[in-house]
Amino acid sequence: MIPISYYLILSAVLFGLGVVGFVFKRNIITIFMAIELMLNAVNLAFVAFSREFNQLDGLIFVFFVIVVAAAEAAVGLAIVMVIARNRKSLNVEDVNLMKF
Amino acid sequence: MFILNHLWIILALPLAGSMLTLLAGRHWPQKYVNLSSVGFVVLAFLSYCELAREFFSLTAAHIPLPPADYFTWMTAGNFRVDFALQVDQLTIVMLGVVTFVGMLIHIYSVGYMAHEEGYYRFFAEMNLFMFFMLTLVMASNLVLLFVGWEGVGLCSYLLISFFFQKKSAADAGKKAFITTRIGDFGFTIGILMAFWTFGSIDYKTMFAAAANMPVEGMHQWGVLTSICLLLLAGAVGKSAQLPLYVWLPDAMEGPTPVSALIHAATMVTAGVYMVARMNVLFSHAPAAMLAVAIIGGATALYAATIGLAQNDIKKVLAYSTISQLGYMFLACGVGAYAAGIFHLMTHAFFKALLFLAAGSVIHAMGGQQDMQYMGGLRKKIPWTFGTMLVATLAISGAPLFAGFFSKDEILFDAYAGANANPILYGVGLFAALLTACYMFRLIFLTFYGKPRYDEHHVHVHESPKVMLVPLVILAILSVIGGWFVLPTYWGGKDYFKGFLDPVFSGSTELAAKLHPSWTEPPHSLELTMAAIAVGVAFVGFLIAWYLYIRKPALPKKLANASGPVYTLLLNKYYVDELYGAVIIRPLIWISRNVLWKVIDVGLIDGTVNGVAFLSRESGNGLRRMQSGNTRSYAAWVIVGAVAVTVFFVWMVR
Amino acid sequence: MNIAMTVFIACGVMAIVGALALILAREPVHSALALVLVMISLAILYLLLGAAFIAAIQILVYAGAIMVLFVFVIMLLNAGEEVRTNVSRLAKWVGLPLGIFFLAEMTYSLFHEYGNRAAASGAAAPDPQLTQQLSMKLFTEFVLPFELTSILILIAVLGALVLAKRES
Amino acid sequence: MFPPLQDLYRIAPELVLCAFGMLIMLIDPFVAAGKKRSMGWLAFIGTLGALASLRWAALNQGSAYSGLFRVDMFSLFVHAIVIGVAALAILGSFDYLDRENIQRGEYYALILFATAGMGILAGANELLTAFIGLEMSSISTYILVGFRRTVLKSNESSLKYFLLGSFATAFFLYGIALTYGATRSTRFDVVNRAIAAHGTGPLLILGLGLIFVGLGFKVVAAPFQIYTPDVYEGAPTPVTAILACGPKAAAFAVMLRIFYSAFGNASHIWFWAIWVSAILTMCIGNFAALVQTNVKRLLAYSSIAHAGYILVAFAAASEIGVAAVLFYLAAYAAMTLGAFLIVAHVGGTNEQRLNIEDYAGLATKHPWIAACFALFLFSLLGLPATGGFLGKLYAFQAALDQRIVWLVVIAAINSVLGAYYYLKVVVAMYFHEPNKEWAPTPMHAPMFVVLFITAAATLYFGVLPNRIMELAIASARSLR
Amino acid sequence: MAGHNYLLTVLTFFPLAGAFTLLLLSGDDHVWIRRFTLFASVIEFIMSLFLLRGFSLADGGYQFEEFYDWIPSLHIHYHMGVDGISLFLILLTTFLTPLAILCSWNSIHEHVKEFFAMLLVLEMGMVGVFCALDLFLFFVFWEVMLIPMYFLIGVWGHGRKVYAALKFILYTMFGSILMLVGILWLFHLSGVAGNPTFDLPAIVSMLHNGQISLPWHSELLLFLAFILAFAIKVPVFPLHTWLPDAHTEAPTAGSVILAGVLLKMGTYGMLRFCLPLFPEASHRAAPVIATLAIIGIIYAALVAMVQTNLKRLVAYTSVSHLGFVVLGIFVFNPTAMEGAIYQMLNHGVSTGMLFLVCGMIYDRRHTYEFSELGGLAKPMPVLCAFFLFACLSSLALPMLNGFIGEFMILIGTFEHHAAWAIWAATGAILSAVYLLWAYQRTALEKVTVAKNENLPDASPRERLILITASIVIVFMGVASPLFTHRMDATTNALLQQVGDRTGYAARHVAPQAAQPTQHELALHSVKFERRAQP
Repeated sequence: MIPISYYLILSAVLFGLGVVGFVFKRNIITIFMAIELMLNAVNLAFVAFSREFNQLDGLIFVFFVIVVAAAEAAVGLAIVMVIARNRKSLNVEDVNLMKF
Repeated sequence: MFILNHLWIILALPLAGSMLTLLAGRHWPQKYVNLSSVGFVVLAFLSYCELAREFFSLTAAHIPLPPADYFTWMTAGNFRVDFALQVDQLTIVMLGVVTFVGMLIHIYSVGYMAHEEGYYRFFAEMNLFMFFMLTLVMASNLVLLFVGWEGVGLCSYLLISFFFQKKSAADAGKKAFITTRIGDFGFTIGILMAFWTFGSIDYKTMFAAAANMPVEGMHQWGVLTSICLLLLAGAVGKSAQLPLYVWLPDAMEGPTPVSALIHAATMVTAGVYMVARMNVLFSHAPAAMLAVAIIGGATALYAATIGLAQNDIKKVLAYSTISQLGYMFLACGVGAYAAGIFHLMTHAFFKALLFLAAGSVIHAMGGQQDMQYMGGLRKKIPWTFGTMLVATLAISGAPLFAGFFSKDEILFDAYAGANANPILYGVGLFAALLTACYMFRLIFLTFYGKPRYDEHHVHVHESPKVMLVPLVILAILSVIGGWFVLPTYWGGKDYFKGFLDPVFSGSTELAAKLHPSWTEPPHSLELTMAAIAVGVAFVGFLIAWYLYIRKPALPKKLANASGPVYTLLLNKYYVDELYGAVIIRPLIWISRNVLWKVIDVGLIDGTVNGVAFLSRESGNGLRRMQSGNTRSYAAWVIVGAVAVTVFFVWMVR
Repeated sequence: MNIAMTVFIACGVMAIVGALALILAREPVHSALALVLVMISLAILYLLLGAAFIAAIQILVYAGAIMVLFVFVIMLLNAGEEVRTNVSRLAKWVGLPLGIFFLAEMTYSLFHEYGNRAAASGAAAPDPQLTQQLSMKLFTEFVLPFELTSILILIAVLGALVLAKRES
Repeated sequence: MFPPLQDLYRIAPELVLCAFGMLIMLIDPFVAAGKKRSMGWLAFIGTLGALASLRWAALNQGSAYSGLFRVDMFSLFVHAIVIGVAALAILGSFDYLDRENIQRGEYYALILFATAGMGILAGANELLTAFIGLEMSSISTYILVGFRRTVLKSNESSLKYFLLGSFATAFFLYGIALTYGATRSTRFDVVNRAIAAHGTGPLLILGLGLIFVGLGFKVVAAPFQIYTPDVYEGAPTPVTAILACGPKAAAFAVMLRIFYSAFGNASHIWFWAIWVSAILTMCIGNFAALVQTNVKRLLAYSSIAHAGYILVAFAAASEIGVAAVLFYLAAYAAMTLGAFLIVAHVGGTNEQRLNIEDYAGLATKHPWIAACFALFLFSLLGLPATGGFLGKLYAFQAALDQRIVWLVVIAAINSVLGAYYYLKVVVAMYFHEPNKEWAPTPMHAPMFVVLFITAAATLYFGVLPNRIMELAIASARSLR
Repeated sequence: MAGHNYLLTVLTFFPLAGAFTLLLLSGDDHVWIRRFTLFASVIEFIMSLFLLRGFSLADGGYQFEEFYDWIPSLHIHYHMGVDGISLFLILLTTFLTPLAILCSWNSIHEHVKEFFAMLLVLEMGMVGVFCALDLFLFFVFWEVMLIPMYFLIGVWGHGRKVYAALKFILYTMFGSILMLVGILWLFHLSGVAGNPTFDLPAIVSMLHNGQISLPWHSELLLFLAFILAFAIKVPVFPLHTWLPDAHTEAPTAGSVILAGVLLKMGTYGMLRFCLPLFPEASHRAAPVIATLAIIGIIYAALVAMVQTNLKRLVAYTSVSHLGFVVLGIFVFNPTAMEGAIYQMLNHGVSTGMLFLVCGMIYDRRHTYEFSELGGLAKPMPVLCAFFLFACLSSLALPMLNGFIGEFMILIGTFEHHAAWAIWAATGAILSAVYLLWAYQRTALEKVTVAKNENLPDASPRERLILITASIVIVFMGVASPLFTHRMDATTNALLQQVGDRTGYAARHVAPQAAQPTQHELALHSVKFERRAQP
């Protein structure tokens, strides 16, 4: 018997780790992975809730989230490639032409 | 009754003259200018004569005449000023002096100013002056009087700085206007207070109200006292009394006719006129009366002392004017309004004469004003000398001359009048001595002794007829001008006083009521007083004679001997310098270096610019937030997220 | 202490370890593999929650497609070892601490819910109808978002096309 | 329970937009490189069609697709704004794209898709639908922002926008999850009822907070405004124009819906967040703008400031408040679009001329452009007889109506700050002598039309705003 | 609605139409442009004279009213109307504008068309401000009018013109934005009272019959919000530093309008809004404001005295003179108030004329520094004569306009606060000092700078301008009742309003009707008597 809240806490932890990862990582690609991690955390929460309510809606949401994640991934990686191509660097901190 | 019903004509004439001359005169030949300006003044005088005739023909029942109300000049709320003129005995006298002397001086100026540029300007301004002076005299309420009051001030400003390219002239004009303005400040407040007290500034209403008010004792400072003192401030400024007299000597920068008309005969006497006009108020405020008397006496003495040491012929006359005005104030101060006005009239004659004669001298000397470079002119300009001598006798109070009667009357009232004051009498007497002294000093220095000027360069010549005629006429008047009162010496009635009585009766009766102990002095006293006065004047004459005819070298020695005293007198007690050091320069310094530089630019504007600067700086600070680094941005987002969630979860609930 | 719980704990730990590895690994590839680990463990948890279908697409789409894409890009750009620059002091001194605080806060406030959410859920047997019901719902009730996602994919394709295409 | 046909009418605008988008994608390969502008015209026609179809949708108001989507005055109003913005932006892009030679069909297709996404946002009545709408508009704008692929700045802003955007989205999503967990549904009405019934538990509040983060990012509410200046500066100027008007409007719309109709009963919770955020937003925007020398960036900051003013109206949490927000969005769209497009025009090739000095003496060279720009700036500054003024006035009035006095006072003082930096540009245009010689690209008809329309609209909103206000109020009413 | 005519609307928007025609008509023939503008403004002036014809003295309320819905959903109306206060201010505006146009005949060389268009737009704004009776409408005109002024200073000014222009507009906007908040708050209150409106008379009446109950502190806040805007505009003492800069850098026409009309908007606003809307607060704040006004009178006079720049000096005199006006407003006495209104007009004409003369000197010498001037009366006597005349009218010489206003204010003030009156009166001395000194430094003494030796004297055009102004000055100095009678009804009504809530009326508003009539009777009898005499 596993209380739902365990799942929730797990998802919270994962989400938090995603957030931390976002600020911690420098490599654009891995930063993007951190975002994916956050999305996964969200999915976990959805599934857990749908399980709790015996609803399918949660699962549907997960489905959509995955699709959106895929779309984002496609576009995001394209952007990353453009950047890498023009800058020869994947360090996010080098990307600072515009400031103030 | 034509003029009586159309008083405005007397005003309109000089005004028309001035406007005409001012607008058209620029390109006119001089004779047109004379026609338009002098002509109108002559007309004004004639219409005055007609007015006087009509006035005398009136039966006592019709006097006082109601003021002729032409239009409402100001009205707002319960405040209302009408442009209303009035005629009564006092006005008649003043009008006479103004129009007549004015006319003579205009005529004189035709000759005197002939060679000056801005001829038309001069006459236009003179006419304008006449207009305002007449307004002042005929006004039937305080504000209208103030109109004339300021107007003549303006004209005096314009005429003093007539030679505006001379710095001294420009300064003198400004000084005159501003100094009188300081007095007018008091005057204005006085008017405000009067309106506040009486609810109106019409003479009729004011005097009626004041007459029913209790007399304020010497030590209880009431509203009337305040009003009177405030008005007095104005008078002090206008009539060059202590401590605001400083502008008058400088005013001699103006052309001599101006000095004669404005700064001797008419404008400067406005203060006296005003006090006399307000006699009802003053007699209800003994404290103010005393103030008037003291100021008058002090000024009379003070100015006379300075007069002793001056070398500029016009300056001497200027100080003597101040001193004589002091006499008039003294008179008013002791309640002898009639005497004051009487002296005002005679003084107008002989002082105008003195100035004109002096002008003729200067004219003859080609602009030289310093008596140290004159002397022995007696033969060369006999007419001038003769008339000037007459005037001098008159002013020093030689028996049977105009000045004798008026001055004698003042001294008499000071000694034996209702509110007599021996000290003031003494002062007056001493001043009389000094007067005789410095006047004869002037005569001796100018006309006697050896010429002290370079006779090859200066070609002394008698002035043209147009200048001499007025001199002669005035000379005659300086002799006979005082004979109204002759009968008093054999116990007859005083016609002048009698004529003015309706105006002053209220005050005189009141004075009598206030001093029940006082009784009409015996006739014998009158004669003795006169004798004393003459004696004193004669002593003055003797001193002058001894110093300047008998022992011409003595004055120098005396001067050196008396050292500081003499320099003090020569430099007019350094009063100008004092004012400069104590008031004017500090004020300017503070205004420039504190108010403007520090407060305005530094403090206020500094704050404004400071605020601008600060906001720009905070802008610079805030834009640092946009470091351009994505990780920092992420950090900001997290900050926001944490803030929001923490706020929601722990603050709100 | 039944099997379910054991599995849960195991996967949970695995997921967290994976997440940490993702963060700490310097090599992008390692991070990628760590993320795959997380996904797989999550997939198992989905099964545990009785959402077999979701578990399946989690493996297929996520671990299968998306992560492969990632690894592919990493290879393509041969992204080397991560350089831990610290240009942004803000991220180091504010971002990280607050991030960790955020983690803690979320966890705590979900703990807070524990009391009124005791609703237990055992390891449910995979329900054969699930997929069918899911698709029914998807094509009736949620047809609009479904169609929209298709547009979304279209946009993504377009974007990739626009951005990544080499200049001709 | 397959959705009825009528639902198609209700999403007609989106259908039209997407249809044209795909059409363009299909035709584009067959169009010669020189002829790409025709795609633009096609897209423009598409937007016009969408606008026309609004009428159709208006005739079938009500909720569609089992209540995931809602067509009411509110959504129609916002639709009108975003589609109008798209239309004008398309017209305004022609010259620019030629100049930068990135004249490609995808550009227009993406604009259409983005607009469709905004439309969905405006009408969404359910969190996940909203989320997908949001993603549609976001992802396409990520791409548009980076459309000048060879330009580093463009890449950079694209990257920043993308990373931070998806970061925020993740928050938003987690917020949705928690809300779902708290109320067992993501439908606004259900959520609303749930709150009414059980009040707000920590899950819900947390969810609300995270949703605020996600949406705050889109409506550039401080401190989530952070990305705005960089992104706006780097993006192709016409895209910046769209960014400043379209997505913002849509995001505000959905935020209104979520906060008013879903979390309306929790307004006591989010009010203060909005209050603080409004002040921060205004102050950051205005103060930072004071010291800008780059007009594009300056306008970016000013758009932050304006988001702040809109939040002031938002804080009112009343019918007038909603009306004020909508009116402000409309007026703001008109003037900002115009301003940015002028910046695009003056910027010249490769956007070299973005500094204030580059505007020196514009008035003598191009009196009309200068006049229009001045008009837009005055409107942004909020001088009477312009839309900006009415917008501010309405916003302040709405806030005061709820007795939110101090917020209004601060906003008012802020708006004076605006005078300084907007006028700096005016000063340059009118008071400075042209420093360097510059032959601007001739202005073509489309651009001219756009300027004319935006200027006219700005004045119309300022002088005869009644019609629009009535519409806004009606929309506000339809939003329960 | 008294008489459904559109005079005010026409008056307000005719200049705007003129400006547009000017801008739209292509071609850059300066002569033609000037003539057209002058023509338009003169037509405007003539039309404004019709106000006098239709104006009824008895009516203390608004006349020529126009009332239409403008933005119903915000309850904003298009409400215009004039009363005794605004009537002459409108005339002043329409009178000064042609003069301003004439005086910039030859002194503007670049962007001529825009310049004159701006002047016309400005006129529109000013007339609008004086006509508007709807708070919103008023605010619109109030702000709109800033723009042309801003451009006038910024484009056609000299020296640090941009700084001055920016300072001017920022200062003013800062003040007015808070007023906007105040206006909105009033609107909110009226809404609470059940009749939301921006309409001034409506709100005033609601305030007075207690429909809107305003707690003391919020009334004070509102009052401050309004008074700040107006005080900056006037400007009252510590808020005045924008004025010298704006004036010094502005072109002549700008200064004339600025000093002549714009400053009056502040005092007008006090009369029109602060007093009727917030009587309580006005009464309580009066001492403070009066004190500031008096400080302003003396302080500005002293600062003016030591200026080294002619125009800057004149600018400071404005601060001093407007101090009198503010004082007159805040003693709540019919005499003082009419004096204040009258003084607004006087200051408009006199200071306007001073600036005109300054401008003419500038056209010749391109400097305002005293060190560069001096002795000008020699080369150009006529111009200097007019200069002196302007100075005299500005230093309140009796029989010229300045005196009447100042004196009424003093009289009225003295009745309640002798001390204020006395302090204020010192301003009269100082004004003599700085003006005569300025005149001396400009016109008198020897010509020091060679350039000044033979400057041309006033041209016919300039004479026309100056003579017109002078005639008005004298006329106003002599025939003041023609003006004040048209103010009586309004001022009394206003004072009733302001008074009755705090019970000041009894003490302040003296019975008007009775006293003059008695006087008339007295007069007739006198005339009769005189005729009766043989």
